[in-house]
Amino acid sequence: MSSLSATIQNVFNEPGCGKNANKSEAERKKGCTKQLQPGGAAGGCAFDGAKVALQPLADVAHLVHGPIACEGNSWDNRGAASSGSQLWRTGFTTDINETDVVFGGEKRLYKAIKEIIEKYDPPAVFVYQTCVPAMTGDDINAVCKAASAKFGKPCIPVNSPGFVGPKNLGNKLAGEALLDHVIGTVEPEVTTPYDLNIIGEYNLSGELWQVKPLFDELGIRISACISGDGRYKDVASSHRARAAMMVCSKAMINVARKMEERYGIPFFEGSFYGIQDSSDSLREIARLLVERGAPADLLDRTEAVIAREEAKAWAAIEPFKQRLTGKKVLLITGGVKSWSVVAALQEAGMELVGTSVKKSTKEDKERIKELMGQDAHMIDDMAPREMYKMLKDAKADIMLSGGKSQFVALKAAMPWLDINQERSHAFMGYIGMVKLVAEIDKAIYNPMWAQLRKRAPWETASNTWQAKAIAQANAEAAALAADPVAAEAARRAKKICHCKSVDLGTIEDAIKAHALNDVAGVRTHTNASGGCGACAGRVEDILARVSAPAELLQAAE
Amino acid sequence: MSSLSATIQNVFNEPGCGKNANKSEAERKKGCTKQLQPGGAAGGCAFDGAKVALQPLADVAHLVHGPIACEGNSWDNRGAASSGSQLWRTGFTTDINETDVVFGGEKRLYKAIKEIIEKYDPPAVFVYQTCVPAMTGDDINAVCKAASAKFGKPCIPVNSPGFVGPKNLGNKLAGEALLDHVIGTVEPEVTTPYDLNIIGEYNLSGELWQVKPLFDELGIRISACISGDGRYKDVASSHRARAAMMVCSKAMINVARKMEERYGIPFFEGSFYGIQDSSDSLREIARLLVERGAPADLLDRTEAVIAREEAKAWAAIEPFKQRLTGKKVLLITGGVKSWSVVAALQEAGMELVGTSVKKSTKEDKERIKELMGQDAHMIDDMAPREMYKMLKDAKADIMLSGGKSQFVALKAAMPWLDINQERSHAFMGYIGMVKLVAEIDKAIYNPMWAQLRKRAPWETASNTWQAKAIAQANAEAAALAADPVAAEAARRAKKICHCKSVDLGTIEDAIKAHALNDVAGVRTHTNASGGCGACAGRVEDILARVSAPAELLQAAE
Amino acid sequence: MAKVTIGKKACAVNPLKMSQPIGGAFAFLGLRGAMPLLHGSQGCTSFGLTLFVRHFKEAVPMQTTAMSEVATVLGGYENVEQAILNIHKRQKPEIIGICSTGVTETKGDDVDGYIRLIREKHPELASYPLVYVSTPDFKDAFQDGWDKTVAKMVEVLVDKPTSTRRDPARVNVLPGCHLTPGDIEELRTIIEDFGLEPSFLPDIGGSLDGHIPDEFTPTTIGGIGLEEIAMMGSASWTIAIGAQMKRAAEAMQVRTGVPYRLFERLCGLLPNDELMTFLSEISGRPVPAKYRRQRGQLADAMLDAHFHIGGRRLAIGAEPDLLFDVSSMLHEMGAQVAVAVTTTQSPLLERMPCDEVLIGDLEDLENLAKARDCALMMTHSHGRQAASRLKIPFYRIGFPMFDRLGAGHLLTVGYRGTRDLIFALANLIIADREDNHQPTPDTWLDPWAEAQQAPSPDSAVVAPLH
Amino acid sequence: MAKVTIGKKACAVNPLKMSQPIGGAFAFLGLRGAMPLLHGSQGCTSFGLTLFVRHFKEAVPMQTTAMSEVATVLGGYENVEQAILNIHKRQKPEIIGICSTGVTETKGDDVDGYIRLIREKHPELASYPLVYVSTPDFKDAFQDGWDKTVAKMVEVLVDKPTSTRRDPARVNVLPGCHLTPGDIEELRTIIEDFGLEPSFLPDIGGSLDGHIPDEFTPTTIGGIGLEEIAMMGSASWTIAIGAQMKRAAEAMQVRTGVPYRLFERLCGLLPNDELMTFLSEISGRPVPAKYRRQRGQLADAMLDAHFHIGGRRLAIGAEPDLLFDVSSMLHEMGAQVAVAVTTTQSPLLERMPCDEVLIGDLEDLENLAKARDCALMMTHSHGRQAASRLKIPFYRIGFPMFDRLGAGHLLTVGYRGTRDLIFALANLIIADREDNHQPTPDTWLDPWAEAQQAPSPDSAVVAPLH
Repeated sequence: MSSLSATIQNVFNEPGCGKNANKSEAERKKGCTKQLQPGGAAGGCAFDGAKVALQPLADVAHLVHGPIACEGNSWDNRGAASSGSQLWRTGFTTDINETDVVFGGEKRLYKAIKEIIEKYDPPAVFVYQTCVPAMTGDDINAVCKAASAKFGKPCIPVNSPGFVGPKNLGNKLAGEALLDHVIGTVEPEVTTPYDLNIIGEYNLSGELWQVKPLFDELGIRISACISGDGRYKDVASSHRARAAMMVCSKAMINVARKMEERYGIPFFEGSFYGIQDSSDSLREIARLLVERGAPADLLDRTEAVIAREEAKAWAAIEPFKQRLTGKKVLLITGGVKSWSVVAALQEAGMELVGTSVKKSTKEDKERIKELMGQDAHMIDDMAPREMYKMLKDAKADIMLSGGKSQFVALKAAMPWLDINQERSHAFMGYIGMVKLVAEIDKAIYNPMWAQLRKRAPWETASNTWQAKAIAQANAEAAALAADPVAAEAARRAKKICHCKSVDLGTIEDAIKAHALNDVAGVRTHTNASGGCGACAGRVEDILARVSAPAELLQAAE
Repeated sequence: MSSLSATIQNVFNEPGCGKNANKSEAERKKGCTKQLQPGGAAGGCAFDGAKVALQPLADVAHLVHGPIACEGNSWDNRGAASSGSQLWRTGFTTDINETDVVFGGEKRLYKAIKEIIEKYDPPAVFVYQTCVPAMTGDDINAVCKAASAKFGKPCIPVNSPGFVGPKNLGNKLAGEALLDHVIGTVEPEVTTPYDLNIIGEYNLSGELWQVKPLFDELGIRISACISGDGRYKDVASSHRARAAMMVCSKAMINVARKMEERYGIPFFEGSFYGIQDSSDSLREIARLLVERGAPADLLDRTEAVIAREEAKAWAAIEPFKQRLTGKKVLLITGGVKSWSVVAALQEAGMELVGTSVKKSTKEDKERIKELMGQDAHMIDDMAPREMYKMLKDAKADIMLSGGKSQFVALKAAMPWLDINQERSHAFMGYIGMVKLVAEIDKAIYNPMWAQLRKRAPWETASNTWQAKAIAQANAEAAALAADPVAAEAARRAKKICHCKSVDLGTIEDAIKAHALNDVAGVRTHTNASGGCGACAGRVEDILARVSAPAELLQAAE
Repeated sequence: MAKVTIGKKACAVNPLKMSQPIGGAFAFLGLRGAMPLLHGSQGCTSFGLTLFVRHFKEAVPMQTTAMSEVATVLGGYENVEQAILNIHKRQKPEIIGICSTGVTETKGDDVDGYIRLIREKHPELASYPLVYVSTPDFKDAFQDGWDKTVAKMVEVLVDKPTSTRRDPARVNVLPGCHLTPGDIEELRTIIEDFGLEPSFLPDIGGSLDGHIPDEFTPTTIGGIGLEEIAMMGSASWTIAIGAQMKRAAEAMQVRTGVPYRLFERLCGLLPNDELMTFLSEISGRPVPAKYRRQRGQLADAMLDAHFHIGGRRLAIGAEPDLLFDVSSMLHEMGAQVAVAVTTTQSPLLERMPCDEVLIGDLEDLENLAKARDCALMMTHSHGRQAASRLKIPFYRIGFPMFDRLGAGHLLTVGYRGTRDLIFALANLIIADREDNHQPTPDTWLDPWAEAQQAPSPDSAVVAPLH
Repeated sequence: MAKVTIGKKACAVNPLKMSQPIGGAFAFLGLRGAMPLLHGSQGCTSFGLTLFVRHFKEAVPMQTTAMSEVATVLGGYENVEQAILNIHKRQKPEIIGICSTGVTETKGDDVDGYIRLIREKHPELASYPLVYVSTPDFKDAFQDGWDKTVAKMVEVLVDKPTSTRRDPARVNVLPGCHLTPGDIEELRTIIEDFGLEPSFLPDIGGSLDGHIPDEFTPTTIGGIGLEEIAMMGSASWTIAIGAQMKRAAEAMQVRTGVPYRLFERLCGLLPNDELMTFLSEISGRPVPAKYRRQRGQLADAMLDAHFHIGGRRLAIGAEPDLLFDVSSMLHEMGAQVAVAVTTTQSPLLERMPCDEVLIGDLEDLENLAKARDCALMMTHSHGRQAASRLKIPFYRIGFPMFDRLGAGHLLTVGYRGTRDLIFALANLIIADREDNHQPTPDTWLDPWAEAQQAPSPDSAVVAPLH
């Protein structure tokens, strides 16, 4: 087993991963590499994930070993912010050619490292492996080792070629590279009882700086942020921090957990999206630091800051209430954001008419129900046309989502706000949440929408494309309503597991036929949830709905 | 006689003016106000001239008392440069309305001065009179006096409403305002034996700074530049300078002469256009300063600087020789520039195929002949179409002129370089002349011209507009050649005096009929040269040609 | 409804306004073979001439009656007569357009009377096209000079129709002075694409679009010809663009009975929808596919750009029609027109999409933009100093634009023109953010101060629409 | 004749180049109802997709065969099959365009063979339009991917003509990948104005011009339809734009006998004169008045702008055809193309209007621009960092342009496009002079050093013309 395979296996065993907790030992070994469906996949590869996770390390050179596609098509495309060195925004690639493919590219890679060190003298060079040299057998670990020795400068191999899996696997492989080659390699010059690591935060749009002034006020020192506005030396010496916050994305849970294992740094999962979450995170940080020896007054000081900031935030949101009360928000995002921002929106008077749960965990869903009630409209994946109909039916006033769905909303003349990675606004901490509310206000009240919803002069009421889309959807619905067989077929055709392309009917049939009562059983019989595992929640819902009544039915019979 | 009339009369009496020297006492009293021809005039008014002359004074507020046209249509349109305050670029105007016209605008003017002083606190406010308030009788002298007293800040009336005459009269009226109200009102804090005034230089494109480093090197101090990059205090205390250079434009000869009269400051007319002129001017400055008490070594030091700079300039021009030798230049400009730049162009190998003499003095013409030979092609005013034909006939490679004729040259796809006021390049001193040669090289060798001279696809060789223009001109010439009567009529129809619209035939007839032998006689009989006097030179040429042979003829008979 | 404020200062600082005689002269520049003649001292003409030359980068014909002090006092008959005779003899224009100035209006020259006398005295001028407009400098502004002049052209140059039959394909267009030659060309193409034949009065698109002329001529090159103007009474419709043109459109209706439709704006989605609908109705033709696509492109541009333009506070200084057009479009994109400064009265002022409109100058624009923390300034080239002092991006609109090339080709009308303007503004804002507003560790040091500056939810400007 | 240098560095820094599979995929985006499919790991597609989405600000269809490590080793037949089946079933495109990538080329997947097998195995796909192009990442560049793909489209999708009769009105246009949707629309209008009916292959003008679509569709919206492509053999002429398109034009000629005319450039006065002449000849119609005026406007723009552009040293980085087009135009305006960096080989390189062309990256562009004291940088958006470090104005050309709006509407072709480009560049230079190069008392403290920097009269670039 190659070292890469071992690393991947290692990542699969991650006990800190909520998804893994649902799997048997054997299943865990199969790994969580999403088995992507040819012709039906989207999203980045493992290389992309590794680069995304590490690139915000601002002062190192990130060298991509591969053909031009991997770096040439993607460099300098992230909105992370650095307070100093901009070297991270420099694109370095070996841009391998046919000769390198045939005869191997290790020599070119070595020379490339040399050139970089000579010209840019970074504190370290991160070398990213990609598919083609992985296939031709270029050993980047060996090259990095030789280069480190020769040039006296850490050269860090990041073994995460695209084809080993999806982006989130790449995030974790990046973490492994840090654990193996960086963290703990340098001793810090000073340490304090207030030293904190932040893991999995990329400082997009500089939003860490929305929170950092509060840390500064409390005397909490960020030993290392991995990796937003990060510096090589800080990360290398981050093993002496007293506590860590793992930002909820889970992208680097392996880093947090292994640092706890190896260096005894306790961590918690937290978020600075939303007022309550911000307060919770501050509290948790203070608690962990005090537990690890910081003076106990930190707790009180933290509470005082929280009280002040919450009061200011709610006061700042207050004036928007009158304008936003009753406005309906559709939230299409992932993980914690599906509920963490809800409280602030509700406080500003808004109503959540739906939230996506495609990437949500069970706990996420519980929180949603808690906040939005049992009737919370939880949305799985949906096609653009369906989304449009949903927007119209739900009479939403605005959609908050990531860039992927923006064009659907915008082309439908719906106010839309980016709350995912590509956004140019910073929404973290207390001020960030106020900014979010203000931006929603701005988007909803933009007079443009009224114009864009008007018909073009050549359109009659019935031939607008919106009308046509709605009419088509309605016609389909009517046809289904009139034809129960077709309706049932359509219901059963709903895709549950996207990785393995398993539909609802197949799962229902399997549950009934084999009297299944857990996800593992469904997986065995239908292959559903055999990919990324994200649909496990959906399968559980089906199990709850189908198997229980089936038993009742049997009992009744 | 109003004070304005007196001032104008005063200006007419200017003994320093070369043109005046040609006039009788009575004629001089008639003044040199160009009697403009309705429907046939061009150029600015006296107000324009006054503003142009004073506006480069950078730290004062220039307030225009009049309707919006005078300032609103013209502000911030000059390329003078300031090394500090930019207040001179701020447009101030009373923008008088109908009420002010009916009831008088003095109150508004007074308030305007007050507002300016309160908001901008300039060292002085210059108040420009314009036609409308001059007609309605607003007394700006009185207002300025009252305001000066009230606000303890010099308010300088510049009495030069547009309708009193052309731009060049305005220049001189501006000078009178300085003489009456500014110069000599403040004593300088320090004086040195090297203090020099520069008069009539506007620092367009910052070109004074092309020469100033040489002054600095020689220890020569510019007490005041009137008015380029000028400061109120410097001008007010400029009466203590040891010598003055009057820049050849003659715009402010009255200032130079009266400062000599009043304060004993000797002056010379000089120019920094051209290498020889630059050297001559430096020499003259040194000579005057030494005469006034500066240590004599200044002369040697000046010669050393001149020798060094000339050598560098000629060396810098040298490499252009190969490329520019034989290139033909047409020079359409006024005054000294018609010959002062010629030497440098010739040194770079270029050939002057024509130079305009419309505004040239007799001495200017002598210099031209000296430089270009007796056959020098001296050009009077010409119509655009004629200019085009001339360009073609002379096979010129480039035209140097002011902005006015640029469109003719450019539309004819002729390289053209602005050497007048609107230019963005600085051409003063030694480096300026090299820059001029370099710019000529750049213009001539621009590959664009070849393209622009090509025919459009829909044009045949004979239907290009250029061909048509040439053909028309040729046809006219041929028609005239075939018809001696018409040719003679055309020859005689040539306008000699533009102010009074007198043609060649009329003048010839008068000379012959009355056996005239001087300009005054011609003026008496034909009114020619009764306006601005610029055509006196042309009339002299005609006298030389017509009257002499006539006498010879008589003698021969 | 905007509050209209008239500046109270005795001293205008950094004028926004230009004088009405040159607005009138500008209108004459849109006639073929014309020579504008300002009745005043020579500076009145030379300043105006310089403005036009620097804006269009073209030789521009314009003459003066060259009034001297004495002539001004005695009255300008002789100067007017001599000027007309000289111009008629030398430049041989097809028409001379005469505008008065402050000097001659102060004296009270009766130029209409002069012209009658001149025609009597010089039979060769009896029916020579001479159009005179009274345009004192000390009243009104550039835009007023244009609109008065066009109305006068209609009254003097358009023949009364001899029959009631109208040509259904012919359309008169009376464009405001805020349209560029590029705008005129765009409108010409649009109207022609509906199979209609437009006559533009004036037609600066034909005369000042910066082409290389076929010959040297001392008068205007291109522009609408007198015979075409004379025939305008036989058109089926008049389209007037900008509220300023109502006067001329009504003059046309009174004189010829041709009905008119006034388009106050042609920048923005809905105004162009209205234009398309109108052209489709009067031509009986469907809207060409080209414009259907362009509408989609504009809508898409609005969506792309609203993230950047929405919520921005803008300071705009322009003459009333241009101010209304551009600020309405930007308001409709969610921008806040926080400062609006204009030059002269107009029925539009109260309908400006902002709280207050000030008849003022660029000092006002600058001070208000600073006080109200505006993110972008739009005005003519003279705003450059103010924008640079405030360190905010600057977009040049209106006349004059002397410090950049291509003024004549700027486009704001039509779906395409609106689209390009929106992109240009959004890109300016994006560039400014990149250059000057990147987040730093200090950005949120005092976050609640920044929160105060967030677009006030109480702003009367951004009213809810649903 | 320019010297062609190939960079010798082991490490490309700040790449100028993008990969050829996405160039190929881009070509498929110009077909109606198409789905481009990259045969590789999913990152190959997602990076390309992100580039297009950020450039055009549109949802863009693009799929992946999602090769895993295991599949890569075993060969990608199953993935190709499954991808085609899935796409065919779900998105139901009219055509699937497949490009290989580095991974699958390294393994040596025989995709043509796969497709034969798939067609055999799945009768419903027997004649389903599937076009495959081999485009390994480790060879060539974006432009090559496009040109190979278009050539392949011609070979696979154009019917062999059954008769020798040609439709005199029909013209094929094969545009290079350096043309924007706006360029395509401009060319369409120009060609149609001669009464000709153009078919653009590909037609990104129809698909990526940023309009709002009539319906939600998971494939391309707009673009040329398959039936129109099939009929291209009956056209009378093929117009190829950019040297890259010679391959496709020759393929068309070989397959259908349609003669072609290659226009290497369409930016600049003379190239457009040639286009006009050609269109006039093949249509038998005179050049429309509109273009006569536009030519005059361009000539005038050149005159106005040459004062600012002439003599400037420029640094330009772009793919060969775009580099040749823009740098030739600027050279003809008197600019010095002091630095030219490109991505890939082309017969044009030796003919670039400069001393040297480097196949290199943006680090080279930056270093050379600094060494040669360039006054302006032109390249794609990734040049922003370099220009900002050098503090020189930056003009975005080519793909990608992700940090500004309106990339799809930029225009460089035609008289009008050239005119607008020239104005934009001149205005950038003017603004830079105003902001950063105003004369000060210190400007000429060391004048002779500055004189040395004056454009060298010995420059081989600026050769005398007469």
